[in-house]
Amino acid sequence: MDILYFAWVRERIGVPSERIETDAATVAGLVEELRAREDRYAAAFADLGALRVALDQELGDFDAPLAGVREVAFFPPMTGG
Amino acid sequence: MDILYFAWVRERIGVPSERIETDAATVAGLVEELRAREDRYAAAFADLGALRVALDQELGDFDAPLAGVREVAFFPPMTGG
Amino acid sequence: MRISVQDGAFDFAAQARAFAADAAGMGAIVTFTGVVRDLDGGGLEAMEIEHYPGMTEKAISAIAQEARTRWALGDVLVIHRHGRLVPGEQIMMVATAAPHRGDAFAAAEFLMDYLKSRAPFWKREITAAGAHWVDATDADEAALKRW
Amino acid sequence: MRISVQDGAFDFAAQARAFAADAAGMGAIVTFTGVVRDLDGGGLEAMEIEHYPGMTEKAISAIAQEARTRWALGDVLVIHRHGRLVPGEQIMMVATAAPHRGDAFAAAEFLMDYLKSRAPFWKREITAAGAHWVDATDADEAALKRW
Repeated sequence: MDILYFAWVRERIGVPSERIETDAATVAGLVEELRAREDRYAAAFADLGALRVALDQELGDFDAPLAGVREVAFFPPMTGG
Repeated sequence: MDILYFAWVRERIGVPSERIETDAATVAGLVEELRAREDRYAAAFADLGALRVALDQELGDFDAPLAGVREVAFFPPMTGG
Repeated sequence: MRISVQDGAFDFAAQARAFAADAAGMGAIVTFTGVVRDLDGGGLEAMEIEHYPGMTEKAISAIAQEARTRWALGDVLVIHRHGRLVPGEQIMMVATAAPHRGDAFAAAEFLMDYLKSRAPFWKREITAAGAHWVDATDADEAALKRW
Repeated sequence: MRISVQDGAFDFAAQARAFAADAAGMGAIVTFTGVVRDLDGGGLEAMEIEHYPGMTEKAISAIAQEARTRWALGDVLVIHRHGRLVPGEQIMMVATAAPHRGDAFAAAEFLMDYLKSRAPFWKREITAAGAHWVDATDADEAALKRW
């Protein structure tokens, strides 16, 4: 699964994307796995209320299932326009 | 006093403007005088609800006083934009 | 603030370009352009726009000044044509510049709503069947209530 | 409908001209242009805009399609830049064409509100003191509630 990070999430984790193997059933499960990896992940995912997630380039929720998903992106609330 | 007519008011009365002498105290009094003149005025002023009035180029009411006013204009509701 | 009441055509894009170039420090620019539209069933040969010279400029200035007191605006532009126009021709435009988008949008809509019902213009539709004064609509009058 | 996500500058007036020229039969054309504005206290050297290639175009297309289902629109244009911009540069524009002005205005405001909070762009302000990610505001999120 490809994991993408944008804005300050990318900066905290230190890479724009990475490919990982996961058995997590939901986004929240994936976040738990990532948090357990290293401090930089724990720091990036410290406050899920400050984060948004997209599954295969569609906005989703943290309780969304990961079955069949190829790309998950984490980022702060968007500031376009 | 200069009286101006626009749009279908002008068409019904047949002139775009005219100068008249009047002792009318209010716009409504002036309208009464005009109505009494000829049928074309009576036709133009048949329904005051369908008319608007401007006094010296400012929108006003039919009960507005005419003291000091130099120019009165009658026209239907505006359709700009 | 610039207001022009004119019988000649204007170049909407050139006006918008000049307006934006002058709007230093503004974060938001909104333009509205009104175009003569054919009747729903077709057959519009021309739209004739009568106006009240002298009062027209005053009324538009008053509307624009009112907009400037209600919203934080950098600049306002209003151009309105009169005379004979054919379908596809641009009748009028407004442009607003503001630090923030909400003000620019609100002021542009306010200007449009007031120009529709409070600036002394009268439209007449010319078709093969004759000429017809456009009636003011209840919707246009009601639009003023929100401000 | 045209959507462009690009790093290069665009010519707002030329885009507006072409959009209006293609909007046959429409009575109302609204444009919005967003410009990089200096900080209130000054000192903004640049605004850097990061985006999510692939998702950005999809998200904007979905927003524009939604606008087309809600209002009677003739056409929609959205241009949004990413990369490094300096104060005074145009970040983005939307244009809407509709038979009637209410639809053109509402759709343009809807597009702006959604682009602000639902298209994957992130702004970073660069000053002499360093770089700072722009926070999303409660006001921008609240603006979505009205639609």
